[in-house]
Amino acid sequence: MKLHEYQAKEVFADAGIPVPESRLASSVEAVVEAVGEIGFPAAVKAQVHVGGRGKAGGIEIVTSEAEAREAAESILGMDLKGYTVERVLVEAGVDFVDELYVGVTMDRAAGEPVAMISTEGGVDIETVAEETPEAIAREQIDPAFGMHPYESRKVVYEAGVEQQFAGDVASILRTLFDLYEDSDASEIEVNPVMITSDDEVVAADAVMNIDDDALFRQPELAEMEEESFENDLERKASEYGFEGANYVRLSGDVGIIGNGAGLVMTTLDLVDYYGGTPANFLDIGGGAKAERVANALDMVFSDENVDSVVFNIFGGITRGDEVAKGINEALEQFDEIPKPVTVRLAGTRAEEGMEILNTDLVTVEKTLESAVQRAVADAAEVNE
Amino acid sequence: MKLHEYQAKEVFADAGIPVPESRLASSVEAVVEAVGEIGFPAAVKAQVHVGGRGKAGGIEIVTSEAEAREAAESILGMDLKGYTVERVLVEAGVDFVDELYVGVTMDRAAGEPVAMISTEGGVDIETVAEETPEAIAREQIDPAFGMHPYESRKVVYEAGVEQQFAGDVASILRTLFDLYEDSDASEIEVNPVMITSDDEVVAADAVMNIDDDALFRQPELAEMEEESFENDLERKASEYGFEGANYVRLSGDVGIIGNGAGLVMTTLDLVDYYGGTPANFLDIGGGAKAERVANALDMVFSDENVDSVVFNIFGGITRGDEVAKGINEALEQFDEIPKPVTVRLAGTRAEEGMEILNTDLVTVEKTLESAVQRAVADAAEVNE
Amino acid sequence: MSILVDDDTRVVVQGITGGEGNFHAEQMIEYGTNVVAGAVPGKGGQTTAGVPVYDTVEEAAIEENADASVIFVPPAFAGDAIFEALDAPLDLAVAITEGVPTQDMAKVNKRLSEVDTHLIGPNCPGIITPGESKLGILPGNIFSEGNVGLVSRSGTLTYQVVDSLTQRGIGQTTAVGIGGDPIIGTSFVDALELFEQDDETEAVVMCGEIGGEDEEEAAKFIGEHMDTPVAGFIAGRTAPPGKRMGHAGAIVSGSGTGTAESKIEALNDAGVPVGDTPEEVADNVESFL
Amino acid sequence: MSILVDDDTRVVVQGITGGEGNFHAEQMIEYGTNVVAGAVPGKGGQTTAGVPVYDTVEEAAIEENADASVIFVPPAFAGDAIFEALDAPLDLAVAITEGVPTQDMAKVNKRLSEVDTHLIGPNCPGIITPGESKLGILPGNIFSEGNVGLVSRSGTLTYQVVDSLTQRGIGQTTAVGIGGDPIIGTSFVDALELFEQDDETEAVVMCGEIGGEDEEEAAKFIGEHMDTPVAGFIAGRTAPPGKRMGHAGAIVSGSGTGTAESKIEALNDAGVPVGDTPEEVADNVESFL
Repeated sequence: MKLHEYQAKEVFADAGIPVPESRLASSVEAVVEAVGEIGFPAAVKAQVHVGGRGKAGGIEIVTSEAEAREAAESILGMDLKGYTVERVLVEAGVDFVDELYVGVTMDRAAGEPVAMISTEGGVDIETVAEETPEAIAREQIDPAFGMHPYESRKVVYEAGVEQQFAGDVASILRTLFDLYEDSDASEIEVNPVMITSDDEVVAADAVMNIDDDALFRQPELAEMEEESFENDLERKASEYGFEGANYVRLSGDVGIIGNGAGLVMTTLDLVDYYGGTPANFLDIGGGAKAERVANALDMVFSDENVDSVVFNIFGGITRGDEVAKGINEALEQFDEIPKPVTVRLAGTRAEEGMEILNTDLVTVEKTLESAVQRAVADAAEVNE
Repeated sequence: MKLHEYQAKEVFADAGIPVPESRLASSVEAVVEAVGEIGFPAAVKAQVHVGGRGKAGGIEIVTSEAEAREAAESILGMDLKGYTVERVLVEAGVDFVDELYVGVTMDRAAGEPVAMISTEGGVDIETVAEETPEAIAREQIDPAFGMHPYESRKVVYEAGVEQQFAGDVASILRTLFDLYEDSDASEIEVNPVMITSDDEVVAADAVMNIDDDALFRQPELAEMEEESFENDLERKASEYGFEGANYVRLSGDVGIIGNGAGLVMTTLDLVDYYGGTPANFLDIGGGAKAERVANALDMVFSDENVDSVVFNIFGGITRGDEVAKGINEALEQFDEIPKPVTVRLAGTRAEEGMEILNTDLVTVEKTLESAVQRAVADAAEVNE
Repeated sequence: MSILVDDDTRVVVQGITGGEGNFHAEQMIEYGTNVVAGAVPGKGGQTTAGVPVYDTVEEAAIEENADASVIFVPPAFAGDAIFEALDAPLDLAVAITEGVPTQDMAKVNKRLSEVDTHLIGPNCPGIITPGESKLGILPGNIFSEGNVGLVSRSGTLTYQVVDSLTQRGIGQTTAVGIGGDPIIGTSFVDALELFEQDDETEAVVMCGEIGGEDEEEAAKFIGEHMDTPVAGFIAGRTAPPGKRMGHAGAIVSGSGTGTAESKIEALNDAGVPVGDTPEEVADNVESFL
Repeated sequence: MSILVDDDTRVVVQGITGGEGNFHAEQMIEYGTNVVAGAVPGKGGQTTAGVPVYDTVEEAAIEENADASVIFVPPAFAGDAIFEALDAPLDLAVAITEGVPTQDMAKVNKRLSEVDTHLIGPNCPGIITPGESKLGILPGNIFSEGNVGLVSRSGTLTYQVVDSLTQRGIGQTTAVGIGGDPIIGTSFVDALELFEQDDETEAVVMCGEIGGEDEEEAAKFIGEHMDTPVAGFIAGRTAPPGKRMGHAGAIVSGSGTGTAESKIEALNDAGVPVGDTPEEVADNVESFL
């Protein structure tokens, strides 16, 4: 789960990390009111989960009420890489002399968190990581002990942070690391941490992603999830319990449903291999019952981009007859099937499932390859 | 630093451990009022740092107001193994069917905390430890990870706690362990944890000792220290900064001051070896200046049991001339020296120190052995 | 021969009194797995699926000589259950549970460096030595005895490939699902090393997916240390960066690490053919034998 | 010969810009110790006591080839300073600081099991190889070169004994104060083992005190593994149970473990004479030579 910048900054401020004064606004009038309270210069920043907001026109610096109104009108409601901007953060402008990158994430290969600081802040850190990896100081942290103070100092000095600010930056890093652990974050980064012209150290942006698998023990953060949904499909996926990225919307037109992440990914890859474009990833998981299968179909039908649907089930604990029942139930509600559905069942009770399936409503294929080919062809037909 | 039972129970209750209802009282009327609120039966428990309070008459169970008054009159002001009882805890009586011992302490040899449970609760656990060590289930806890839930269950089951109460007892143990870590305790024990007749699990007594060296980061517990002093000498030692057991009062008549714990202990041992009895242990530490030396003398003079004083200084960072100056300053305040003082200086600037010392006020000895013998003889003379 | 589990493996099922634990304990026993005990706090003394239940794993290990466990415990308690298995100590722990918080696994990972226990998973289907023993939720009927080892980050994808092999008459020595989480116990390299040492394993199938660098490390290991031929597959070629695909570990980072291209290239460089479809993988294995 | 430190030991002083750190850095240099750097966060680039100061111990280790540190850091930060020395990594860390919270030391103790660094202390006077190198606060002038090793939990008691030895013309190979805290790095056994291996050490003095079981373990080690004769001393014979005597570690528990009697008996059983007074200890050493 990704927190919005304004949510992450609330968390940071509560933990004692200095952040600029700010207001959340979802209307032009609210933006104007906010700059009235905060003063100028101020930044108007789109609150959507999109990287590179600035370059895409999602952030504007304003120095007057007229500019603020103009910026609000242009940003609120704009489409930013496919997401509609519904909220902006209005924030006091910071007069900075230097920018740092400070972050904590999980080093998968080591199985340990890693703390990072770079004096190349304010730019895309992934570009820095690729082009000048030596510009990022890294320190792996033993998860049993947590971050020792000396480790925070080590990474600060290794990054080459000026001595005058080393203590403040180390302190921010330690607080971020504690937040990382206490909030079950998968990633926290502040890019940039700004050194202001009056020698303050301020977190000017905030990224905080929470481990979906740990939300059960993070009730306060879980409450923020509702506000973090970007559209109705994401909200519906959560309601249906396809959370934890079991539903991922993509940009193609072949809807895909299967059981098991690897098999569903493989189905996506085969759609591509046979010339189609996947509209989504939807993993119904192991042992799904009829209702979950019906919900999955509703989920995919709700995506207006979808032109055909392929079901790919290899039953282990999932039973083919249950899946078939769910498909029938879901489709029998319609007077006319909204999009053509192809089904491939294998493994546990696949034979029984194929007998149950109403072949007036779906096409049954015996192999994975033929099922995908059929769904790709169906979608192509719609687009002709 | 030892917390009183009532202090420890406050801490336990705040952490969610069930304790009986109670009131602290320092007068007979307050005890009567307390039993009026709490009801009968109730326990009236002396709040002094003495083991085996019950056997010594420091705890009484009362079933009427008259008995409460009687108990209060007998316990308040009583002398319990050398300590005057100034406060009692009035506590709701618990109708129990079983008693357990639950504790956490540091296993020095392993350098790890150890959690312990025994179904032989309610009696002196050290007797159990000596006579039937197998009756205590022990589990060492890795201090980097803290206590895993399974570890609390393991020790509960190994101790043979009935399955019905295993969950509650394990939960108390985990809370105690977290308190142990969060409070920088050196020891926490509840003896007994009572299983009540209505199947509740209650902490009926509470021992909590805090690492003196960690009090600087335990401000709330440090505040409790004032109330934990048992007499004026302990209070004075704390004011003079002889904390951390650098001043320990004993029962003899030869006052002992030195630098370094091992050397002071050795001086005590030599007093004993030469037929005297040590009145105290007082370590002025390394590098003491004149004022600290003077304070140490005042400290020892304040003990009415002391009949003579021996100073034993082996200077490393401590300078003999500084010590001599402090001794002179302290003694020059008196018209008459209250108790005879013998001084032995060795090591750094010992020669200079011996020249500075006012031999009208003190006796100077060249060796440790002769100094101790002299002080023992001085004390013996007073007692003749 | 086989790796990690065989006829002699004595299994305790952690969480045996839960719905999933109970069901799969029975399935394992039916398959022939030597399930000797269950372990569930507070349920000691009961009998479930025909085996005695103990309050702690340690008791099960002592009383029933269990040397391996399969963990069916809800995510909130799974980390603790793994620690308990490591501490018992057992030789092998197989964590089926999906959704274990990553930071719990980071702590488990640290402890793994201090003990000798093999951990498989979490979020995995388990391990099976066909005809001998199955620890986990794999459908036993699709497997057959033979000479191909199989290691995979995915459950149903494994079934898909195994089904193809079995239908072609190609059996398996051992198949192990190592799990789809970012931090797991047994890695590809660990499993490949065991297969390389196993005399009966004549070829290995390795099914990777996007995310992390485990496949790249495996490729390096294969190139430098393996004589046994390996056929590869990588799922997630079409996944866009920054989107997690079901598995918590299946995500291409924004900086482009963990892509299917990188993994396929590394495997190809190590002489491993990577099939475009599961059928092609089976074709490649067939060509090795 | 000597143990742990000699002419070649390259020392970084952690906390060199503080009052104590600065004073003793100068004292050590005056004694001839090869002090090569200081380490104090935020003071990198300065020069103190004639040596360069670095912000981190790691930098001092890399830039000046330091392989040992002496830690003069206030108690609240001493645990962290020790971790920093272990992680640098150095071969030896000597923690002088008194009053380090015990639970900080429990964590340090865990880390010590994972690294190769020797830790001496905390709450100790340090270590000295007379005529070569001194790491800590011991008064160098009372020591002399010779063939007796000395290990002690107490500082000034060590001086008392050393002074007696030196006055009798008996010099020392190395003297090490292991510290008076409940949890310390180098134990009696560790130090005795090193002295046993040292060719020049012909006799060892061991000054123990009440509390813990380290002396009993040392007695066992001496009885089983040492040819070099050992003369013992135990302070705290008159300390009543339950009262801590200055040193955080010097306490006889209520159950009677850690008493002077138990320690003296164990040492006597191992053939170690235990003196009643420091002079008797010197007598015993003299009788060995």
